[in-house]
Amino acid sequence: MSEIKIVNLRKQFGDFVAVEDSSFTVEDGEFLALLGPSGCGKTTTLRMIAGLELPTSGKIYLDSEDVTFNRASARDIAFVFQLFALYPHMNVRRNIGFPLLSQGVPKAEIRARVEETAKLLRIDHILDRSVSGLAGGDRQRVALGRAIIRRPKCFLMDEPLGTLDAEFREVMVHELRELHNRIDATTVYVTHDQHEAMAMADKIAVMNHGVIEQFGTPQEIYNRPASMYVAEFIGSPPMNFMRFHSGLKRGTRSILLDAVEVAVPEVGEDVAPGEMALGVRPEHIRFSDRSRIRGAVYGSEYLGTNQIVAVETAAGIVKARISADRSFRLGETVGLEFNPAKLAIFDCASGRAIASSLYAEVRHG
Amino acid sequence: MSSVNTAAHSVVEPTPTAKRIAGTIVILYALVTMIPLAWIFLTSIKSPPDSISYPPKVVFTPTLEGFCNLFTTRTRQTPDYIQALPPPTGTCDEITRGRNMVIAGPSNYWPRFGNSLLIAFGSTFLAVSLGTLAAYGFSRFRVPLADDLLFFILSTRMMPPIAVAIPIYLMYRQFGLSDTALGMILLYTAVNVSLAVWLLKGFIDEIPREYEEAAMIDGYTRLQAFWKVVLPQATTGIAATAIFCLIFAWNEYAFAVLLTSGSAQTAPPFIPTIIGEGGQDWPAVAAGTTIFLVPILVFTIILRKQLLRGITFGAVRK
Amino acid sequence: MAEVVLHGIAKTFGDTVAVDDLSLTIRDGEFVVLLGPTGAGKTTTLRLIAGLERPDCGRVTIAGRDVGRQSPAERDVAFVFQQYSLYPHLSVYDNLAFPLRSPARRLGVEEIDRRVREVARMVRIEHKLQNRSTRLSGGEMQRVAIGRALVRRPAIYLMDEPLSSLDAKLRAELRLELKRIQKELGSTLLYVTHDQIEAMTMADRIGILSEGRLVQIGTPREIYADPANLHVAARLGQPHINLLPIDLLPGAAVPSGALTIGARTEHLEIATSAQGNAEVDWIEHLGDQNHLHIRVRGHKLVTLADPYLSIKPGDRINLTLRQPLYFGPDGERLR
Amino acid sequence: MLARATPTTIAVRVRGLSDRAIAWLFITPTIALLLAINIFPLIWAVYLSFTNFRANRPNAEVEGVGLRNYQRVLNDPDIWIAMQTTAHFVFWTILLQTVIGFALAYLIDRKFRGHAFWTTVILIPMMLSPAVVGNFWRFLYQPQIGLFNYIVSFFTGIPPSSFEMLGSVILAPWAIIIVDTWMWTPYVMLICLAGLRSIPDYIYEAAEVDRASTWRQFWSITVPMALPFIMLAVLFRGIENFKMFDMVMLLTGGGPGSTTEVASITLKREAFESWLTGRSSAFAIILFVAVFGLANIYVKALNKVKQR
Repeated sequence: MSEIKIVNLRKQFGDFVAVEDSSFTVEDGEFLALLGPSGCGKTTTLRMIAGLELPTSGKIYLDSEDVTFNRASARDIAFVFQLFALYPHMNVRRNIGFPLLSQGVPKAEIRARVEETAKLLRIDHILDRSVSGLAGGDRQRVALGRAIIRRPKCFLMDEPLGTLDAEFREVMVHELRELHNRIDATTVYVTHDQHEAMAMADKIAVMNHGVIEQFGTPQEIYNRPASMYVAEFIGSPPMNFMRFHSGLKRGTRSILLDAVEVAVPEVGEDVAPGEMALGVRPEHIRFSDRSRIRGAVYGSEYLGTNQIVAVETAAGIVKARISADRSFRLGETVGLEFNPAKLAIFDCASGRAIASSLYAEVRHG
Repeated sequence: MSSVNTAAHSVVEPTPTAKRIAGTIVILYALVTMIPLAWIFLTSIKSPPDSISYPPKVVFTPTLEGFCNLFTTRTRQTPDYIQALPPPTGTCDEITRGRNMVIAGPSNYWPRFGNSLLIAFGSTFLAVSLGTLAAYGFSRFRVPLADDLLFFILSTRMMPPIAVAIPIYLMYRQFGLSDTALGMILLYTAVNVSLAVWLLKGFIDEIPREYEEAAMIDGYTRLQAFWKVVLPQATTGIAATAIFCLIFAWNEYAFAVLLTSGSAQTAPPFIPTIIGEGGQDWPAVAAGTTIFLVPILVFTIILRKQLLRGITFGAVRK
Repeated sequence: MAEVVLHGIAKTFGDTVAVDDLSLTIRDGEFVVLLGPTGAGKTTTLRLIAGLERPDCGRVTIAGRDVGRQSPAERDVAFVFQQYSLYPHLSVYDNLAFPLRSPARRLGVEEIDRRVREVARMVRIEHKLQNRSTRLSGGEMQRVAIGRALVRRPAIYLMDEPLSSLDAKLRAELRLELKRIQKELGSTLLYVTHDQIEAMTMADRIGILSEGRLVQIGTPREIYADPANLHVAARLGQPHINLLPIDLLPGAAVPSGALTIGARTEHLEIATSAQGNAEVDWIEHLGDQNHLHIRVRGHKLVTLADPYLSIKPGDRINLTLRQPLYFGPDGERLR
Repeated sequence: MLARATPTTIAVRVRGLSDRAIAWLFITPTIALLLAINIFPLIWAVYLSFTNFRANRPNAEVEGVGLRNYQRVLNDPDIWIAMQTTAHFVFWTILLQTVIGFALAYLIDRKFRGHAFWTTVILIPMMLSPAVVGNFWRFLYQPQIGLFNYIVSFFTGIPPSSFEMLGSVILAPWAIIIVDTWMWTPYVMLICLAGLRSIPDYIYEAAEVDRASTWRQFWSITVPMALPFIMLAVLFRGIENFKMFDMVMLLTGGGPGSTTEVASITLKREAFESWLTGRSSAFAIILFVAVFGLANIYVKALNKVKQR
């Protein structure tokens, strides 16, 4: 097992810059999720780590060895493809055994290791079936089996759950994480689904237009988003932005939102006057009749355990996650109260988060 | 997704050296296979002596003699007689007189060529029209024994044409269809329609039923839905099928040689019968061949996408 | 708009029963969602109402008319398909105008134009009217598909998982919009889906389908809080309901004959206690919600973690039931 | 707001034809044509094969002869020789076309610059009329004046007039095989190309990650995955060449002697020169059953390969 380190990695296709000067390190045994919308460069980054794509510039180190221009076959990595990429003309056994066959491992050993791997993934009963008849989940497991049988230095996965249906995806998320806990392999996992990333990863790199916007643990990214883009990409419903126009002084502990004073974490820098946004997570909002931030109920989405209530305020529509016991009439006026310790402030022009006590120990990507 | 966009740049992409070597071999092969065709064209603008000289001539004075001989019938005359004629009226006249001959009248080439056009386009139109309707029927409705029927229809193409030709020859003689354009059109339509139904059924199967269902819910009848929704989406399939039918009908020889002899004869059986004095008149044959091949060449180049789709699609389905 | 009534309809394809003795009334102006897994008979039900399939038995009435013998065109319904909803050979405008140009309607050019533009505005696609329909993004395509249904005012809108091919963000956005448009127009709408969130958030009433049968119908709150059986209880709720043997946890008032206890987050009370009956396995930080994975004597439970409760993996806690759901051996709910 | 449509008036206007009526309307013309021009003659041919009918004597009395035509055909050594000639022809053409066709397809799939253009150029021979082209190849094969002999002599030094492609018992079959290969290799190439293109890039990427060498990738992935397509191409060429007529007719007419007389030419001689209509019908039926049977066995094997 090993460490992956990429330094100033860049990839250009013609005029299009797919990945721009990215650097990060995945420590030994760590599970990193590359998260972003389609076209953000996450798959290209992964393919460069795999050696399926060669970078325009930058360096890739696998266990301190420079592998930047090695072909995939010379890197000792395993890759799980979005469409599984099973060999359709081979049965399950031959699919899983193929990486060993390529390396000239003796037949008897291949057989033993295939069976061992299949047992681990609980697919030993379908070893002699054709892969074309398998259900999505089993195909997924075969692809995983083919990846882990060789005990490679690291696993790279490109949206491996993208084609499964929602219900099954849930099951596979847990299975994948459990597998990771068991074999402890360094893993880079590409996905556009924030839920998958949050549920599985030790670290998340949020990408946008070829740039890594933020790199950190799921909690860091969720609680202290480095930019409006990250704040909006993570969470469902995403973070609410309440716009206001103001400048900020270092040490300020409150802002004026539509003439109402709102307590915020202590601001850590001076900001020239401009368009700003107060970022509030839906679960950090409580309804309180005393509050002077008021709005009309615009709609509610009942979710059983809790509900999402959309409230139209002077600063825009705000969604709050509250317990399901209370019901609302449309148009009913309510007061909103925020948890002051959890609020973030963004500069609308750059999208950047303003330094504050909330961000005291955050690394920016 | 993004992996699809970037796959073209993948390391599994052949290296520039591999591409160069592959390109060189393929281009060499292509050039070699073009030699016979180039030779046909060159021969068509040679004089008869040039065409049979040894070693074969690549450099020569081009002449239209082959084309003249193709389009005309000529008679040999004494030089005195030719001297006495009024001045020649055209290039062909002049060339012919140079060989001590005079033009006696037009040859049968253009009528035969016209037959080919009429029969090929007529049968293609019919086969594609009937085929589209039947393919839709087979694709969308439960027709009893549909699979067996389709398979049987297609398997008749395994018969050698000569075997089918015997009873058709007798039948046509009975109904007065021998050596008529109508007879040939019907025959080629019947041969092509089986392939047309087969191909088009595949194309129409690919058009989801939801489109028609949506139209029917929106207030259209099934016929209107077929016309407004299915046909526009099937156009590439129909075009691909039409090219196939056309090529078959245009090139067909066996039925044509057995069932036509005069007024309805097409070009393929006619061209080999072009005879000059003392053996085959190769420039004339080459000229006739060139003119006959040109439409198909143009077709191939213009419609290569549909053609490729049709061939591979037909192959993969069967 | 109209009331649609299904009375005892059934449909079999060969050996498989797709819909089995289904009766359902969709009231005028109501948004009903049929929720069920693949193969539960949801799509078949829609197709039976649209007239794309004929029922083996039973009656369908739309606005009081028995439509049993009518063709799809005669029934005055609109259908939004899961896929293939737009004609690839037509522009967005022509796609929207297609239902209005049908020979059944014969509207004037201006009238068509007026309605197309009105609907385009409603589904926010007016800037792409001249585009080829194949040049749209997934979300835009589905908007146009919905627009094509809205462009006429049928007795009922039938929608077959129209949002399932979209990504999560778009789905959430269109969910709200669809609900808003439906309320604005006061339309009758029957929507089928396998996504519980869609059902819970949009429906006036949810019908739970299982193997062709309507298991329960009611408002989202009724279905969630008061499920008729195990199947219904398991279909709703995030995280999934925990199914436990009756003697696992204290706090139950078990009715006789009960075999299984169904415990959702709100049925579980957690107290930190070193001598507690349960152990925290791990905490799944999903940001907005944190899933608490708990182990009790070999049984695994998942519940939502209270963000203010300070516990970490390995801690012992005391778990008590609070008015959970009880189910008998046949899966029926016992009260 | 939107106007409300009036359902009751719609009902009358949109009834139209029933599905059943449309099914009949659409399918019947095709079936009728096929019955008249494909099926009916076939049945007639079966009937004729049991008679002594001769088409050049339509007024002579027709007598049933039972299975005698079939016996005669199967006992006729000439016909067996024709079958053997056909088999040789089919075997060698398919072998050459498959090897060259697959190699070309593999090279074209390297996607060098201009590959689409050169693919189209290579395809041209298969679009042309076999009869017209065959006729012209006769010119190329002329021993004294033909281009073929000249080129052979240019590269080998063998005197051009010392061999006759069409006139020699040994060379004539090869003359035909060369022309057929020239014409139909593109077809095999095209289907192989479809096969190669059906293998997605990510399969090769997976093999690359699985550390398979290029050589192993070729034999473990490229060949097996393209095999169903190769087999299809072989099937089609097999059927077509089994019934080959036009090109052979115009190149050699079956000669010299009967060295290139394939089954179709024998059939034509029996039916339209000797006018033994009954007997040639029997021969035709035997040919058909043979092709049909062989093709069916082959398709079974093909399906097995596909399902692997």
